[in-house]
Amino acid sequence: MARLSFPPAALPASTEQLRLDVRDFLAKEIADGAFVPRCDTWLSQHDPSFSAKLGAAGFLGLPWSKEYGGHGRTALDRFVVVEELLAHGAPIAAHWVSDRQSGPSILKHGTEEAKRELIPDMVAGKIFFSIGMSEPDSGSDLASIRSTATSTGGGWLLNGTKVWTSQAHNNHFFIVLVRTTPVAEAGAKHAGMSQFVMDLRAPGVDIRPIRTLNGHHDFNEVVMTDVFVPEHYLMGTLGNGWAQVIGELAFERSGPERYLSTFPLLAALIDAVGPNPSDEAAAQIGMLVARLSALRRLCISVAVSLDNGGLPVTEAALVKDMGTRLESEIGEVARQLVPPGANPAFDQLVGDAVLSAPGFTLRGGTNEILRGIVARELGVR
Amino acid sequence: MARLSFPPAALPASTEQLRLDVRDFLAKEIADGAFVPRCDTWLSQHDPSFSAKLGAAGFLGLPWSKEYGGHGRTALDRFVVVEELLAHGAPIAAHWVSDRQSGPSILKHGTEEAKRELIPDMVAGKIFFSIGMSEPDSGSDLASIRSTATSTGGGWLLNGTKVWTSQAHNNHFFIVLVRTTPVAEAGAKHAGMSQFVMDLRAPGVDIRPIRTLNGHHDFNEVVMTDVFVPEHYLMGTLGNGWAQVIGELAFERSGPERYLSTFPLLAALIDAVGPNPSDEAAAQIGMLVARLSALRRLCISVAVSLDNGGLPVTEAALVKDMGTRLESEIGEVARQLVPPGANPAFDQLVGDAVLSAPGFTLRGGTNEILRGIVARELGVR
Amino acid sequence: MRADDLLVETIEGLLSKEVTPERIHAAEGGMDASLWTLLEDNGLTSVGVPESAGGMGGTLHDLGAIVRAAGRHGAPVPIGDTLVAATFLTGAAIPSGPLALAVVRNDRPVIRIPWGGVAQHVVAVSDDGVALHPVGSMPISAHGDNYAGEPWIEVPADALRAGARPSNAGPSHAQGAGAFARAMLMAGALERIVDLSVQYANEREQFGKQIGKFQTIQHYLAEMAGEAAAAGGALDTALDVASSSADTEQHILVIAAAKAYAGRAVSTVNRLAHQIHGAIGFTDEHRLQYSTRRLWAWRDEFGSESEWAAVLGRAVASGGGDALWPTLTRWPAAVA
Amino acid sequence: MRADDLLVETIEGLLSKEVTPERIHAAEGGMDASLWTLLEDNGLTSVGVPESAGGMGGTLHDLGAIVRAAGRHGAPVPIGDTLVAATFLTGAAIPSGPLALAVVRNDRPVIRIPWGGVAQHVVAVSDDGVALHPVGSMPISAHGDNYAGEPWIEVPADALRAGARPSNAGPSHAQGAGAFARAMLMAGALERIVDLSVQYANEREQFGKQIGKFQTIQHYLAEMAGEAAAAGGALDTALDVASSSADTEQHILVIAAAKAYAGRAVSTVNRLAHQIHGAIGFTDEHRLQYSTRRLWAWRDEFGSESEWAAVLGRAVASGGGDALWPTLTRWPAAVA
Repeated sequence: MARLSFPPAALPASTEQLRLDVRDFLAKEIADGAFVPRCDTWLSQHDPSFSAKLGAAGFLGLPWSKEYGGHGRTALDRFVVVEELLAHGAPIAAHWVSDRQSGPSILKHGTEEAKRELIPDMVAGKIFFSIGMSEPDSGSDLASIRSTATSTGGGWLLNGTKVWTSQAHNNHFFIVLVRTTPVAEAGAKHAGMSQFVMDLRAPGVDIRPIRTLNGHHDFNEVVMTDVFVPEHYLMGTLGNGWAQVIGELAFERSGPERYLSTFPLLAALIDAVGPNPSDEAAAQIGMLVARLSALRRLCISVAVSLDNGGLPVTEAALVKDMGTRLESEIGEVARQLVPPGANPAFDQLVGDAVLSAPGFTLRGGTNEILRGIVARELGVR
Repeated sequence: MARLSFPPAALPASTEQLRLDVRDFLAKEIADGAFVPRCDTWLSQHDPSFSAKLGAAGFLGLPWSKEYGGHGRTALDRFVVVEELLAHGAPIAAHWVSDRQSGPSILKHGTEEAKRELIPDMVAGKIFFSIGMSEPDSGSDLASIRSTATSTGGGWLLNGTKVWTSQAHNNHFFIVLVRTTPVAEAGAKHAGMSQFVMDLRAPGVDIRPIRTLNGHHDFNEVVMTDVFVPEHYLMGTLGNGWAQVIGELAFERSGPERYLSTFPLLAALIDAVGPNPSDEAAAQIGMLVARLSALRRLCISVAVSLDNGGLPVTEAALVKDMGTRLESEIGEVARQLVPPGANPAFDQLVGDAVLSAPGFTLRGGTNEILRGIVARELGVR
Repeated sequence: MRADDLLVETIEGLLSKEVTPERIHAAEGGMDASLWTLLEDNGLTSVGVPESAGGMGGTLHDLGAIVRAAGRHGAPVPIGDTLVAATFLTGAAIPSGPLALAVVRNDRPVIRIPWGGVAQHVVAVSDDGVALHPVGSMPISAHGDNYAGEPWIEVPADALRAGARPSNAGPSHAQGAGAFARAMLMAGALERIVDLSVQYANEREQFGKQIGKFQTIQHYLAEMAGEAAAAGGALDTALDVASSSADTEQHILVIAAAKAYAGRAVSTVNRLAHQIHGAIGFTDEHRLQYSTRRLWAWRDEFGSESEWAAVLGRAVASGGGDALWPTLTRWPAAVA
Repeated sequence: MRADDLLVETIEGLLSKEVTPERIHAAEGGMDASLWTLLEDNGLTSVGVPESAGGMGGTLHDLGAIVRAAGRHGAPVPIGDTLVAATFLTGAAIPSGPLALAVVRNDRPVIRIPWGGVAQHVVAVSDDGVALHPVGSMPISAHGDNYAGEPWIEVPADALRAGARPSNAGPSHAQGAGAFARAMLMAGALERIVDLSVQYANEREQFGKQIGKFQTIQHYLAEMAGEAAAAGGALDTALDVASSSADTEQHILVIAAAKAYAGRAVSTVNRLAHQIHGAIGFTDEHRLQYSTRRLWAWRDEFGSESEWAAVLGRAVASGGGDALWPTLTRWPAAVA
């Protein structure tokens, strides 16, 4: 019987000091009024100056090679830093995609020139990236994209439309997945796609806001009309884009941002109910904590497995499904234990959680897609 | 857009006195020690003497024609009586099937001879019926049955195996669905089936217990080997069995037994938590009560619609899906608000509810089947 | 009992025509004044107010049908609050224009008043009785919008208490009336979301087929339809009992059950509707979110589902287990 | 940290061979004495007891692996209770034969002792300390079986307190130890139910195809696998913290989290497993119910999920919101 594997795993002791350093840094920032803890900050709270401070403090690009300006530490060191930033509700949307996936992608697939040009400023928290994946009507069926790149003198011309590119209006680049060979010629739906780094300020780029029901402008539609991309911005092997993207999914799906988005609300809830809750209120809070702790354990197991060269795609899908549901339910429990109207700061966190919740279980693969992945791994099909 | 229809409906005022009469009757029986309230009594608590008392008191066969010994009242009168019996946890398994569906079936489809022979004793609570529907491996796919009846001198010879016939070991008859024309000849999977009344004590009938995980012997396997059934026990039209059975489903699925099976536990829970619960405990109990009240409303709407000649199959499916989940959740809430070990009578009711719960959402059409029926009616397919 | 058929047709026809997504969007942070005027001109803003008091007359079921329709369409006007607030003005002339309802609790120095941002008058119900204040005369200490862009204000409790006429009604009655209006609105919005979701499931294709063909989507829709139907049933029971039962203590319990159920239904229905609609339903341009945001807002106003469930739970706990069934069978009242 | 691989292989191999449905069935109301003897002969009933005290030695993780395996197979012997009860007998000789653990709470005149019906000795932990009683010497006031046919006894608290040797351990520690054993058993049983359900979904056909091809069944299985994995993770964290952290106050919290999570998982996993298995899984002849009945019994013993969640919730509430994250990041302990 196939069974999901979450080998017992723990973060190395070497991460402990780093954790305390980040915590000290954040305590000072909060005390200085640099930010007020919010929910879902990795998507919504874009603060270039805060990201630059993190860069200056050495908290970005941690696992990246020193050769290109990184800190040469481990993915688990980054994991600890990210946990602290999320748990404290710090404004980290500016560098989020850059630090999580664009940097590693460029280091893995990018040209030498691209690495030298981009990575140092990403480590410094000065160049920010978005994601260019989804297209209108592609929905959960990512392979159905229609944007194209055609070869031209010294580079490529990109055309098409990407949607749900978070913070494209505030960021500098995105890594975009496009067709470089038509489906008919490529022979298979997943073949003939390639990845490029694209400058979001280049001529021919039109960025239009997609406003969401929580009142945010986090997302954009990015329309590309003959956008020129230089040759050295091709990522990896021409035509191999799909495999490159899929290889990143476990990284994208397994992070602590999949269960910590509403942690600041949980902490606030504990203060709001006070030190002497009823048995039943205590049980509701305690169960949220038990769930958080259990998912954190699984998430660490996935992170360690990734760090050891494993590719726990299914396990990551499972953690994301469960974690995002927990994120939503924290909002539901909080608003019922503490009625609104008494504490505006608390109400703000509840509002963040409630109105952003639909996104938690849709972004990065809907929970229905994720459960299908898990079921297949379990051996039904 | 198709939408489910639950027109506002209420029980007629004429049922009020009947309700009070049943309530008085039950209060006296409880005071006399005739029974201790239990959960799920309509399946599990088989007490012929109690059923006979109900018959003598005039509470059985209420809507049946006076011509055959019935009381000539309405289906809504029966509804009220059944509500009271269930809510008080009375032992009603003996006459349950007889009163709910076998009597009405015989009155609708049975021969004159069968009506004269059987109905009076059913009204008296002295002849009890079981259901002969499911077969080994038929599962949710009821049309796949393989039992047969073949014509013989003056009657039929029945062969095959029925499973999940509740109380067959204690009851007198069942109404059995069998093939009278092979599928190949009948032309369609649902054609060529017929219904018969069969004496469970006839030669060739072998009744074997199916014990369930709650420790009960409620169900049986009934093996029929050349069982003779007289001609006048044929129900309705030869070959029309499937349509007859389907026509009964709304009646079978919409009754108060689909949300009241664990009501005695809810009443006991209220006493167990006492008059001053915490806000959160009160909220949990209050929400169960709100759900019960809402489902009762919908159930009454279905009952009134049926009484008016409607066939609210989908609405009945919806009420059953929601009601059976509520029955199960009452057990889950109860055991968490009142830890076991303090009150054996309460623990008994919790045990009834917890161990019988898997049956609630399987019997009479699984909840997955029911949700499919509802979705189709909503207009997706 | 049911609402007048002609009235239901009128309000449905009117709102179907008027309440477009564009107009809902434009009204956020305020209200749709021309819709209000149209409703007023049709006499729909004083249904439930006796003709002797200058109203349109009509039953509680008529009132309920209007507010439920407003909820179904997401009508950006304070019709529900106006109609229930007017019921506290017994013997007084009912002013024209939208009313808001202030529940002047004793444990809060400042009272948040839903829809106060666009109402002409506030009906303030305190332990001192009922006061009618022009909003323009109130000291407003804060203002903002609920999740749906319906503007509230906050006013010091003392200012709201001032000038109260003695009344049998107290803050708990006003809380109940506000919750009743929310339960009506919510029953309508829940139905609408089921309709939108069925429609979307039949239109949207993924992986080469309509998503309504996926079993999981079908089961989601069935679950949503069940919750919406049950919330509607709970409301119907509350309308029946509140209009027929002489036992006024039961009124607050059936309202509690209706508001609690509606709130519970929101969790399931909103969650599954957005899951079905995917990313597009999360954008502020899609029709869905006009309904889901309203439900998120309304479930919190005039008491959340847990607060109302606790009201009901405390009542049945104090009555004891044997009293539960007789209580339940008094609702809905048996009628001829 | 993890258990010794050889030990895990040994217990798995042994239980796979011995624990058949027939033997589980036959043992109901008692235990499987020959299985017990086999485990004893293999030294598995004293793992975690130091060799100096006549035990087999081994770590807490070893103990956890044995009990989890027992839970996975539904082994009808009190191996979990015996192993954790022995940890209270510090400095005393450990008697042979099964042990039961009595949590002598001050608020109950009579104490229910799981597995007391087949144990040779009871380890009774009260505020007076720890007492070791031969079961034959106890005044038994009641007896019965839990949902899984594991026999309990009830004994007056005073009789259990008698003869106690002073100890640092009190009833709350014993409650924690019993809950820990249950969390281990439950983690194993949850895994087993996922396996049985996947297997059944691939075998059973309905409407002309394997039921595992239905999307709803697939999603049920994914949800079950998630709950089982998380319960296992919560247990692993408890094992790590309890064996490595010097801060003993944390021990009870991670055990609380593990037992709470396991109990929560039961609701989902048992419900969906039975829904997948249909009628056949509800019969007492099917393998499934040996696991589901155990889980229903175990989730209630030594504190339900709501009781343990409340322990955890009260602890974090008293610490305040800012302390929650530092607490969570202390479990699992960072190790080299």
